[in-house]
Amino acid sequence: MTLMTEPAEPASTTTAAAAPAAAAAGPFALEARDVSKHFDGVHALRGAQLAVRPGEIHALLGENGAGKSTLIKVVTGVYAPDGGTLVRDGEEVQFTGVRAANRAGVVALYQELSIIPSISVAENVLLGEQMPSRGGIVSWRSMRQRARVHLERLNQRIPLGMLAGELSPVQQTMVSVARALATDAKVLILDEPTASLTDTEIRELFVVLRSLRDEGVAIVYVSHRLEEVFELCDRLTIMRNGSHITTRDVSASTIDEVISTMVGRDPGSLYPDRGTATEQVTISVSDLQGRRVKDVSFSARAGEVLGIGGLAGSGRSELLRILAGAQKQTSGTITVAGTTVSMRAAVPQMLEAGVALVPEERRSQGVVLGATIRDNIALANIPTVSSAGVVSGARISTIVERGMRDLQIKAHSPRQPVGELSGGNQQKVVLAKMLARRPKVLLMDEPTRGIDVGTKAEIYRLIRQLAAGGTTVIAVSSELPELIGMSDRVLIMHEGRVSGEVDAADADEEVLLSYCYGKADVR
Amino acid sequence: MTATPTRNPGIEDTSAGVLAVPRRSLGQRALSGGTVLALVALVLFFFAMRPDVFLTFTNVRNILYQVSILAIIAVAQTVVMVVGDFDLSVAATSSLSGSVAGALLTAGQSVTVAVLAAVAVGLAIGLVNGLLVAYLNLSAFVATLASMTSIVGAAYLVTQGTTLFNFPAGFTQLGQGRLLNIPMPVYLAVLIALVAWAVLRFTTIGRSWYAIGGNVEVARLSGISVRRSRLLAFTVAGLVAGIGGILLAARLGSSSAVQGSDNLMFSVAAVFLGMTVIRSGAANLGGTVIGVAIIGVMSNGLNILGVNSYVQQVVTGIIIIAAVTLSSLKTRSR
Amino acid sequence: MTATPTRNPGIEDTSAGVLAVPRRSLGQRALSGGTVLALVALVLFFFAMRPDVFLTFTNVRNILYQVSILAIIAVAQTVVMVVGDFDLSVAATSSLSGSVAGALLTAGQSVTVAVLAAVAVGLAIGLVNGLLVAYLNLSAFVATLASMTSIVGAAYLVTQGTTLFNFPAGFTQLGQGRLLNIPMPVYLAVLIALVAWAVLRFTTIGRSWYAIGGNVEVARLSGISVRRSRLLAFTVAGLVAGIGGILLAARLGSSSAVQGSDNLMFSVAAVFLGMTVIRSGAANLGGTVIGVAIIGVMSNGLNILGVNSYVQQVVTGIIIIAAVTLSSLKTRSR
Amino acid sequence: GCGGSSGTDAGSGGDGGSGKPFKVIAFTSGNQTPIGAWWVKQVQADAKANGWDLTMIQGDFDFQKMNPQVESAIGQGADAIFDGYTDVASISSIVTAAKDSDIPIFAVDAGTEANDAFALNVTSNQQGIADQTVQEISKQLGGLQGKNVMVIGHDPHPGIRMRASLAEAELKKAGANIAGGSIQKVKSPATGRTEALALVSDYLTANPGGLDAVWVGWDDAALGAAQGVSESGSKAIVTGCDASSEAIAAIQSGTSPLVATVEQPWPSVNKTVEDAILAYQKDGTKPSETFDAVDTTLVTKDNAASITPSDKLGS
Ligand SMILES: Nc1ncnc2c1ncn2[C@@H]1O[C@H](COP(=O)(O)OP(=O)(O)OP(=O)(O)O)[C@@H](O)[C@H]1O
Ligand SMILES: Nc1ncnc2c1ncn2[C@@H]1O[C@H](COP(=O)(O)OP(=O)(O)OP(=O)(O)O)[C@@H](O)[C@H]1O
Ligand SMILES: O[C@@H]1[C@H](O)[C@H](O)CO[C@H]1O
Ligand SMILES: [Mg+2]
Ligand SMILES: [Mg+2]
Repeated sequence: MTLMTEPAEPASTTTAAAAPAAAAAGPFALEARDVSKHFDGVHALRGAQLAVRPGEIHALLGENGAGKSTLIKVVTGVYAPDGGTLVRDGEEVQFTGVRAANRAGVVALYQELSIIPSISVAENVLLGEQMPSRGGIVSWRSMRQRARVHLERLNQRIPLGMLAGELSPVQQTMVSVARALATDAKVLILDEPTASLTDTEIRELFVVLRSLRDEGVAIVYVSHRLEEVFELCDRLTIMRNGSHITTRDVSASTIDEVISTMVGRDPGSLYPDRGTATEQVTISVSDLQGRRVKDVSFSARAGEVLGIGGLAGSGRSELLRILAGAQKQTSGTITVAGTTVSMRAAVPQMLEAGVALVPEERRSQGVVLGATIRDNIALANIPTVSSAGVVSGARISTIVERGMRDLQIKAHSPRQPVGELSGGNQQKVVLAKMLARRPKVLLMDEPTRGIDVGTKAEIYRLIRQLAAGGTTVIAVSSELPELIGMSDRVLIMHEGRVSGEVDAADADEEVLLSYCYGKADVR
Repeated sequence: MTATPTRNPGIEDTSAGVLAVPRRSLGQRALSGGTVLALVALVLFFFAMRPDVFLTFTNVRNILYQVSILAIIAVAQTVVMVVGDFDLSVAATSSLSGSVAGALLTAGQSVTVAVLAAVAVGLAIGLVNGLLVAYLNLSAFVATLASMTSIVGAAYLVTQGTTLFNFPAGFTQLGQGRLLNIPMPVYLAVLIALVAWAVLRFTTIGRSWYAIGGNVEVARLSGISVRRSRLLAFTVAGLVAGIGGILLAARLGSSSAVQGSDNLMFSVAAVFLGMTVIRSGAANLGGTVIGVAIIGVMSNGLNILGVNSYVQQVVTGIIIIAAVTLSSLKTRSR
Repeated sequence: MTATPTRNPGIEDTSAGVLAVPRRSLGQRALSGGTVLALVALVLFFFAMRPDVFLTFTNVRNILYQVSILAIIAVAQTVVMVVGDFDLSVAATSSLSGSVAGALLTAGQSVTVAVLAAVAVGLAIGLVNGLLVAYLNLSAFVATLASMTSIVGAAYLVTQGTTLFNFPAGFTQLGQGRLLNIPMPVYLAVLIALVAWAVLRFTTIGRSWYAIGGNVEVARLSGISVRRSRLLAFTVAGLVAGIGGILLAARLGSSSAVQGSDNLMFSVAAVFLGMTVIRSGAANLGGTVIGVAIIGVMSNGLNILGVNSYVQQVVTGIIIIAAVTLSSLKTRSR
Repeated sequence: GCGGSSGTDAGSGGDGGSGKPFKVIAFTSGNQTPIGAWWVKQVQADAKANGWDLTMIQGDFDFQKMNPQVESAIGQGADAIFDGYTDVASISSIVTAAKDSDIPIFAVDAGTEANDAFALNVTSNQQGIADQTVQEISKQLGGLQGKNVMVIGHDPHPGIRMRASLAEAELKKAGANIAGGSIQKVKSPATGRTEALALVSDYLTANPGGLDAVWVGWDDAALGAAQGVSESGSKAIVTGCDASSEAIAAIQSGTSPLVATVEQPWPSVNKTVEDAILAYQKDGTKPSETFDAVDTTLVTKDNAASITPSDKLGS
């Protein structure tokens, strides 16, 4: 019963009869039935279902913490489920580990886990069983050849001998995508592959995914960017609170409907109304220079949300890091609330001056995963919860309680390790930590990366609330709709310089994009 | 350093990385006290074997006396390990401090001068280690391995390779005097451990140390002065190790270049044993104290049973493994 | 262990996180050979001081002979450190292997039996270490610290605390024989280093070790059998250390429980020195060889200059720090 | 009497009326050395024969662990303390505790000079050891004038330290040049053999033919030095001390540069000290001299066969 659309050979380029529509009727390449899994009191999965057919791209959707990543780990043998069955090509299977799953043709690209920094790009692409070898001896030559093929398929020209740790974040992600593609998987699962990619790379990825689909591969695709889902996927499954809610054709769904099913309520409008900024300048920057940042000048006012866009590597993150004191500027001046800060100011001084950063990489820069919510929030507030070098537990409790309440952080208790929270809640912890410092200027680098729509909307509302309270918010985003939707004004960077500035109210994506590519005003 | 392997020689993160948060059942929670259980088991065992001796006042005092200086060195090690580093030079530092005190006393200096100079030596070494690690970005392992080598050499020079002795009573009293029939080093060890515990728990610097140990980058972006804090951690470790060395010299009435050199291994073992006591797996003072107690009870108990010293050594290793395994069961996961 | 601090005692990652990829200028590239420069500088210095002696055939042979066994132990340490662990028991393992060989020879067994048994002992110890670390999830530091303790105890038992000697020529030739006027251990060290280099570079297991050392979690999720690979790394280390111990016994014509105990510290120092040689900062065989050479040249050179051995020890630490600092300059960033 | 802690005058050490056995606390830091191990066994056997209540404490050179144990035993009362091979410098705190409790310490090889810590300390005569070895070198080289001799010592061991400096002085006086200008120091007993080997090899490389003899303070290192000499093809001779079986075998072989070592008469020294303890047990008499350094025997090819090696003492 597993015969029908099984593709002929992994390497074959046959355009199998498997057009998306034709696939719609076939048997499943992989099925998870009634899976449950709990972690120490948290029921991550209860009655989760997933059934993917060969030759389809199947979106797996749900809010942060809905259980998508956990389900993926169960079907790839990382976790043993507490209950439920896995069926691969009609046969019940149990995977004892990732290897077993991979051997059965089930391969995943896991969320937020990408590369091994200390080894070469080529090896990263062909890690594990893919590594070309004979009798335990590795062939470096065929490794390079094959790695090149897989990267070129994604249109990536990355020197194969480079250490993966030396690549830009985008390139690192592309390398890990190439690794997933290199496996000849029959069932390929991608957990938020595009979270840190920009449009160009996303395009490349989609081309490859479509051609794999046409070869008969079953693809599971997890993303919080619903536009992508509607563009790419054939069917979708929505999960909520660890349970299966629905599975249907994408063509029979609308974005609004999907969102309300995911959230289980009407999310309302995604972006809140804009506010009115005051005339009072809180931060101004002139002729700032860094490694990549060149001659950047701008100022922002109290109550304003300033969006910063640009292509990957255009220097946006570096700009925020310099403003936050996390990286050295080589020249230029930064003035906060009328006072010029020292060139040597580091993070503590900038926090003192009223500038706080919510960094780009949540797990490595934002939170200490092993520490509790309480300890994480206390981190940035040590000076304000202590006197004469002694920390007051009571004062910590106050800010922690306030932060958890204001931001509606979902957790059993403030003593829960942050590593156990979903991505959205982790991000809220980072925010809570910084907001407790009552910054005049809040810098946010990709504030909604990997965060579901429901939580996204909450974060946009929060940004507005802060602005209404007189805070200046400077937010970097790689998603143009978000950039326009959340900001009052948008700066675009190109190769380290500010290449354009637009009022968000009448911005249009095309114009922003042309600035991103460094073109002068097209109008 | 970007391209640095993110794995961690020295601290296991075997099966559970970023993603695989271990499941914890009730049974497993109970086991998280595994190291404590190991201590209790050891005490019960030795008590059962020699009920007439093991838990007598004299013997307990004996154990305390025997581990008091190790406990002080282990406090130093704990501070550095909280920050996520190692200090391989703690024992050497204590020897050098003790040797400097001994040499000054032998040269006729006053007890005050000798003690102050020895404390200053510990402090200075800690400062140098801290500068190497925090400001020159050397790996703590290499830096303190190298400084250990130099320090031992310096201690040989100071003592001319001999054992110095014949110290004034004002000095030896620090190590041999008693209060309420309990030797001074015991009080001092308790005092130092309490102070360190309070510093780690209640002060801004203590919190900063834990934050850095949790994740340096997060700590730095949260406004913690990582360099200054690490420098301070090493400095404190040097200072405390120096004090330990003075007490050891006072306690033995002698000082030599290699005196107390096994305190290095035992201090690291104690901190590691202690790390298994708490959920987060971080170095912590309570745990260290338990670790020190395990080591002390084990060595005293085996002596009391009259176990051959070679066999003792074999057994010691096995007991350490058993204790850590017992408590690491809790974090095993697939 | 999830809650394990992600920082890395032992490997610095001070100021740069995921994003701050270090730029590398030409000048900095040159410096990334800082450790090599340090070696060259040492050689030039000693050559300048004693041009008549230092680079003569006899003296170079001398240096090679003196470091050959350390080099073998350092190979063992390198393998384990590639995987991101430590093995503190390498030197003890080599002593025990040497002692077992010595005891069997003394008991009249043939050279073959003695050598095979000693190799088996090394292998078995490596296997036990590997099981403790990979399957019982003990921290490599604690596990090998504990096993080191037990192993030394076992070596005392095997030798009964004495020095065993009077081995047949068939055995001592392994350590003292010469081929083309070069001592056997030199060839064996070169051979073992070459094999290890090839294994690390060209075999799937070698590449798995590097992947695991780079990031266990990614390695595991990529389908690498992390446990089996780590087990194998420790086993190989035990085996190689065992061979080193046999050669040391053959070279000295004697075996004792503590023989070669300084190989632990020096092997770790050599691997660390070697880690600074390459860009990724990972343990690597070429680097280790350079590290061993630095240690060998330093000690031979200082001996030749007739430097007092206490002063030598002080200087050794300083040179290690200087060498590592020199090459770590390249990765300094704020 | 049952020990100072009960306030009884220790002078009445005799076990006359009380009926309690004579209580002895014995300790050694060197139980991992062959001689230490022999001593432990010997004392245990003798104690049984003498009817002593013996507490034996062994310390592996770990004074931090050993000293409190000894002191706590002292606190519980004893009639005499017996120190085997543990230098007075390392046991200051024990000496203090013993003085406070008024219990005498009898010692084997616990310091090179007379001092008031011990009721009796018998050791070997370091001057004699230096004389015997230096004379043997002189004899074999046909005089010392202008000869190059390396002296290898180990400072932490007081015996070795003393005999090394005595030897150095004697060699100088006889007109020899001290190779390297002064005593070469081995740092760790564990690596003594390899350290001495490297010292000699490197010296001979830097100064080919630069050695006529190597004087080494103890056999383990002497064997390393001898290996260095033969590997360098030098004709130098080597002397050691301790009469270990390996050294004796080397001397007997006739092919090793090691030509002499020194036997220290530990069994008779131990007997002397035990006799003094017995005398004290009987009527409280303490030896009139608190220090004695006994003569040693030079071991060369001629008498090597008749010497009991120091590491085979009990067997
Ligand atoms: N190892 C773990 N230990 C404890 N709880 C966990 C663990 N992994 C996940 N959880 C919890 O299980 C639930 C499901 O998490 P999961 O990561 O599967 O969600 P997700 O749908 O992938 O969310 P996101 O969109 O944020 O990635 C969450 O409540 C999370 O906190
Ligand atoms: N190709 C590259 N080579 C080396 N380092 C890079 C590269 N691209 C980015 N980086 C480093 O990564 C960091 C982030 O770069 P930048 O600020 O330019 O990124 P961005 O514009 O925020 O884009 P994104 O974060 O999406 O990649 C900087 O510190 C920069 O030095
Ligand atoms: O002096 C002696 C001998 O040299 C031997 O090493 C045993 O113990 C020492 O005290
Ligand atoms: Mg997820
Ligand atoms: Mg960025």
